[in-house]
Amino acid sequence: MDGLTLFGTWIAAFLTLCILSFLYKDNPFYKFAEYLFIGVSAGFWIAYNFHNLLVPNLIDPLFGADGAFPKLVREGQLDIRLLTVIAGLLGITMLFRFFPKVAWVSRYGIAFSVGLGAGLMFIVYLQANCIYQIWGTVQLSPIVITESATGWHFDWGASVANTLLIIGVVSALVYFYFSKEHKGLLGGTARLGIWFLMVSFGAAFGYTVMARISLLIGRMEFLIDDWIKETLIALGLL
Amino acid sequence: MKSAYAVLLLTVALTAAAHGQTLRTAENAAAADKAVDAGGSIDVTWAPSPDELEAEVKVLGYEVWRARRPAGDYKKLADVEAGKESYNFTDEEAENGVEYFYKVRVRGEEMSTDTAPVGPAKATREWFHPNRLNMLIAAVLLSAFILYYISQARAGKVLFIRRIAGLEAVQEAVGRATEMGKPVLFVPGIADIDDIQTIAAVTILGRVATMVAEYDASLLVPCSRSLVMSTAQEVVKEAYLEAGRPDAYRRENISYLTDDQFGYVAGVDGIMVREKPAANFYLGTFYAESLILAETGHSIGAIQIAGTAMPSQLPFFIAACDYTLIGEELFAASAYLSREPRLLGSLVGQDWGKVVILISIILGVVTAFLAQFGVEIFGRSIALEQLFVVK
Amino acid sequence: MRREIPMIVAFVAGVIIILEFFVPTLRNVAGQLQKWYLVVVAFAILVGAFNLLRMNYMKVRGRRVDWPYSIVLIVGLFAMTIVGIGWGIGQGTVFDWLFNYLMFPMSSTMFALLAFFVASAAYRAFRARTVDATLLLVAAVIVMLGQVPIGSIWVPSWWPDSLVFLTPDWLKDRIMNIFNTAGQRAILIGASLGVVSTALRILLGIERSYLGEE
Amino acid sequence: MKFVRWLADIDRRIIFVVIAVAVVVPLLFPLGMRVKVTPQTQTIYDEVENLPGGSNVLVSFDYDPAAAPEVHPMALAFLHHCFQKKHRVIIMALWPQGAQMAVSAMAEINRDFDLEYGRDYVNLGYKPGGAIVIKSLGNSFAEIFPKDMAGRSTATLPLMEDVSNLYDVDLVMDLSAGVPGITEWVIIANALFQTRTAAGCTAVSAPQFFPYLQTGQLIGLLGGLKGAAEYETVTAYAGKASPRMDSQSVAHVVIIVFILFANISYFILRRKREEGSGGPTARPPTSA
Repeated sequence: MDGLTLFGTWIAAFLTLCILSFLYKDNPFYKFAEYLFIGVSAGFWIAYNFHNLLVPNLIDPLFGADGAFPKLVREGQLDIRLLTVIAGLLGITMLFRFFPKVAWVSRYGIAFSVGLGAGLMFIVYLQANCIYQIWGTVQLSPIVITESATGWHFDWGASVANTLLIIGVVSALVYFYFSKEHKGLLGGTARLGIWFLMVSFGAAFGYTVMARISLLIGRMEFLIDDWIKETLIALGLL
Repeated sequence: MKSAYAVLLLTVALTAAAHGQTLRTAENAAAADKAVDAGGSIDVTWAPSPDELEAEVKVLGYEVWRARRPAGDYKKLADVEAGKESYNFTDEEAENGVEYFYKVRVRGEEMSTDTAPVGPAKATREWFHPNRLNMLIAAVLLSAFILYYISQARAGKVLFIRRIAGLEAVQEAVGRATEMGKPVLFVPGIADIDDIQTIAAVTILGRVATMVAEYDASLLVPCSRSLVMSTAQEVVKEAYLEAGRPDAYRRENISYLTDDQFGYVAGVDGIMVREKPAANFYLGTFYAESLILAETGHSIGAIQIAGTAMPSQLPFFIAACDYTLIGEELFAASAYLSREPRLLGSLVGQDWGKVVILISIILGVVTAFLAQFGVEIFGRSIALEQLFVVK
Repeated sequence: MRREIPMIVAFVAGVIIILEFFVPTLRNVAGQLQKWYLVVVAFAILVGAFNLLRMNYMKVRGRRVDWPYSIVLIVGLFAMTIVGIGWGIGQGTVFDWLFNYLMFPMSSTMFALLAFFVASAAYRAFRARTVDATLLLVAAVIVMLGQVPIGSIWVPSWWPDSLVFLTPDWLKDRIMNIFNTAGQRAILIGASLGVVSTALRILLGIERSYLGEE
Repeated sequence: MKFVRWLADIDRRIIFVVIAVAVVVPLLFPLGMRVKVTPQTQTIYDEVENLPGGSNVLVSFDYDPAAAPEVHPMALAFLHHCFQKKHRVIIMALWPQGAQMAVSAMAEINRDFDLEYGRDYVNLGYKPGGAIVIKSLGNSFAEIFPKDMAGRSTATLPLMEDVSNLYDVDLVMDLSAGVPGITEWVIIANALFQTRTAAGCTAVSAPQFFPYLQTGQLIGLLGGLKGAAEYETVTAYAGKASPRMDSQSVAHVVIIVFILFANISYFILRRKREEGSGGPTARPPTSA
């Protein structure tokens, strides 16, 4: 490990410990790391957005070497990319928020973003989450019978699995029914639906524990191997 | 130009002859308009040269050439790496309505061989995606339900909506914060405003802000996206105005922290332990940060109300919060809290969507059962697939 | 006018995106709109950054609680922005170094706090108070046991195959494949109805609170 | 009773400390818990074990640092096993950062063995092209890799004198985090050149390769950290996967024990309350 890397590792280890100290309680070390983290990460995303959003989507198409404006000046040719100016204008409406009196101008940028998002989600959810999930369910038969050389067989493992899955989807969907009081048959089915949801939440919780512990293992190995061991090696103690 | 092509062929033939071996051409080459697009594209497809699979003669790669006439002046469009079971190249520089011919060249170490010209192929633009009729039906049907009930509500029909426990608690939570003289914290998720869960969260923020203004409590809204902050400022300002308390609106309480997921969480955790809000709302799109927020919030003793449609994060909110809005309940919340008839009408429309879905599931399952015995209702498999598979 | 025209903007943008799904010809138009959105985001972040800067500057100027930390924040913000825009963000840049040794360790440690919080949340919430809580608890414990080798170690080697359904491994797979799938599926279907309805209300201007006052 | 009340409401910081100890201690002092070795791991072990000494084993490093926590321990345990059996190892990479992962793996392995570069193992480095590279190896190593990673001519390496193409390789081990990876090795090396092929990959991608196991196109498959720990167990190699798996197991058990404490104390306190001693009411049940 070279000097600069070791120096960086010490900083990283210090900040790691600062954040971990929050588990005990709020303290100056955590506060320091928190403010630093917010500042550095906000700056990170500004620079990242500049290079990855603004340059390829606004600056290059308009002002790049082969951009629309140079082309207009050089060849007098109108390029479709000149429309990108509208994007720039929509973006600039956001800057009106600096001045409370005219802040309402930013509604153009906001409305455009909200409308775009609403349109996109309308399609995405309907396709991937609604229709596709229904398709996954209607292919299941609650009673699975297979045919083989020796005749018909009742596959009761698959039958139970399919039946439970279908009942689960239907009852949990009934739970989301809003326009009737959950009483009687509807109430009973909705109750069953909640039970299915609860089992699924418990399972998902339990399933995620392993990944979360892995994260901590990763940080601990960093402290033990990269920081303590490497420092001892650098000092000639190991 | 014809002569150039002839020379080319000759060279190929000569090199092949000189080595006493040949390189067989790519197989099944074809060119056709790229299906369902805005035009301007032609798909060229082919199968590997048999030599590529047999490893005796080395195939380095393929080239795609294009011309306007079968024996015309071919121009190279692209190199394609070898090593696949089938190949597909999309010529994206075709003019709509113009006929093109293509050739695929197998490139070996010392020689190369062309396929016969394939074509003509014409790029066209399409006005309707034929495989998406099912989506159109679903979208129109669902929209019709929703709009019908909105108009019913508008006409004055009284609509019943069941109790949603998490939303009943909103008032209680804001009231408690007021009594304790502590702020209300509202976290609108970490997605940007183009995410509909964020939009739903911001509209709920409007209702919560009205209550906060009426009770004269204070409201903190740290945001992880600038657009969300800007929108939230507009919404809250409007809410205070509506409550007749425009003077109590504090723009600086709706702030931006950072776009970074964990940087944002670090900041919100800091706000929680220092400002000690009495009521925490987590509504919108959440990822791994859900539990970090909810556990820290619990440690300061706040009443916590969460809501998201992210199935992966719901378990953590359920475990650590007092009330959790699950999936669809998040989207129902703004209508429910506003009690505005038009918004409530849309909830009834959604319920009719659910009825249709339940019926189709039951019908589908019955046909799946019958299909095992060879009983095919309306050619079941094909019909169902057309209904539900969106390409 | 301050609300009507933005509402029309929202409607047009949303409808083009929806139509594009059915009308291939619109594909390029919709693609263009999505790029425009990215430009709006890039401009908007300046508004956020300015807000962050102003809040912290006021804190320092007014010598309010914790003001020295605000200096740290401002320095970090400027350092990262200037280094990133001025000298690039590729591998081997100063920006990259700052990311690796400042941002990454803090980010991954924040993430790792979850290992502790899953434990405290499980301890608190998984108590058999009600039927709901009991189901939550039992499913979580079975899946947790099925996840690690220790769960299968407790099953002795003479365990009969006919009783395999009592082992955590077997139960975990069934719970994940049946119950978890069913629950998640219902949530997804329900949520999609809510999304469609919310999107409609927004595009048609029935839900317009996001636009602020008249 | 006091103890039961304490159990019912343990300070979360105590839980935090216990979790931290549960994770750190097994990392520092591995418990050597035995992982149950699955058949798909055993078959890889048997294959390496049964090859005659001096066989040529090709290890392809097709992963990057992001997948290293899961896949790197497999590399170490597998290489260790190969050198123990005196096999010769040819290292290559289809991922740019794979070659570097191989260098760091060999640095670790060299601490345990007295290996001679060029005779016992070679590192040919990274070559872009995925499937094409594998296809070309069916013809010749020298053509695709004229030089090794350090820039030495492969013709001068004694090991490569005996290995002219994939037909001379007795076993391929692909350590993969995605594409190019297992699929390419199976459909080209195994299908076209009948090379015996085994693989290791991240836990999330493992299920998609099970069909290859059934057809025998893959001899065996190490899936994720658990697969790595299994290989360490079966070869008795003291690697990192086992302690990580130990940490996982202990942490899981600790959490379950806390849940047990919570429930035991809850039931004892509830019974007390039913007998009329009052006591604090439980928080309202979590709303669905």
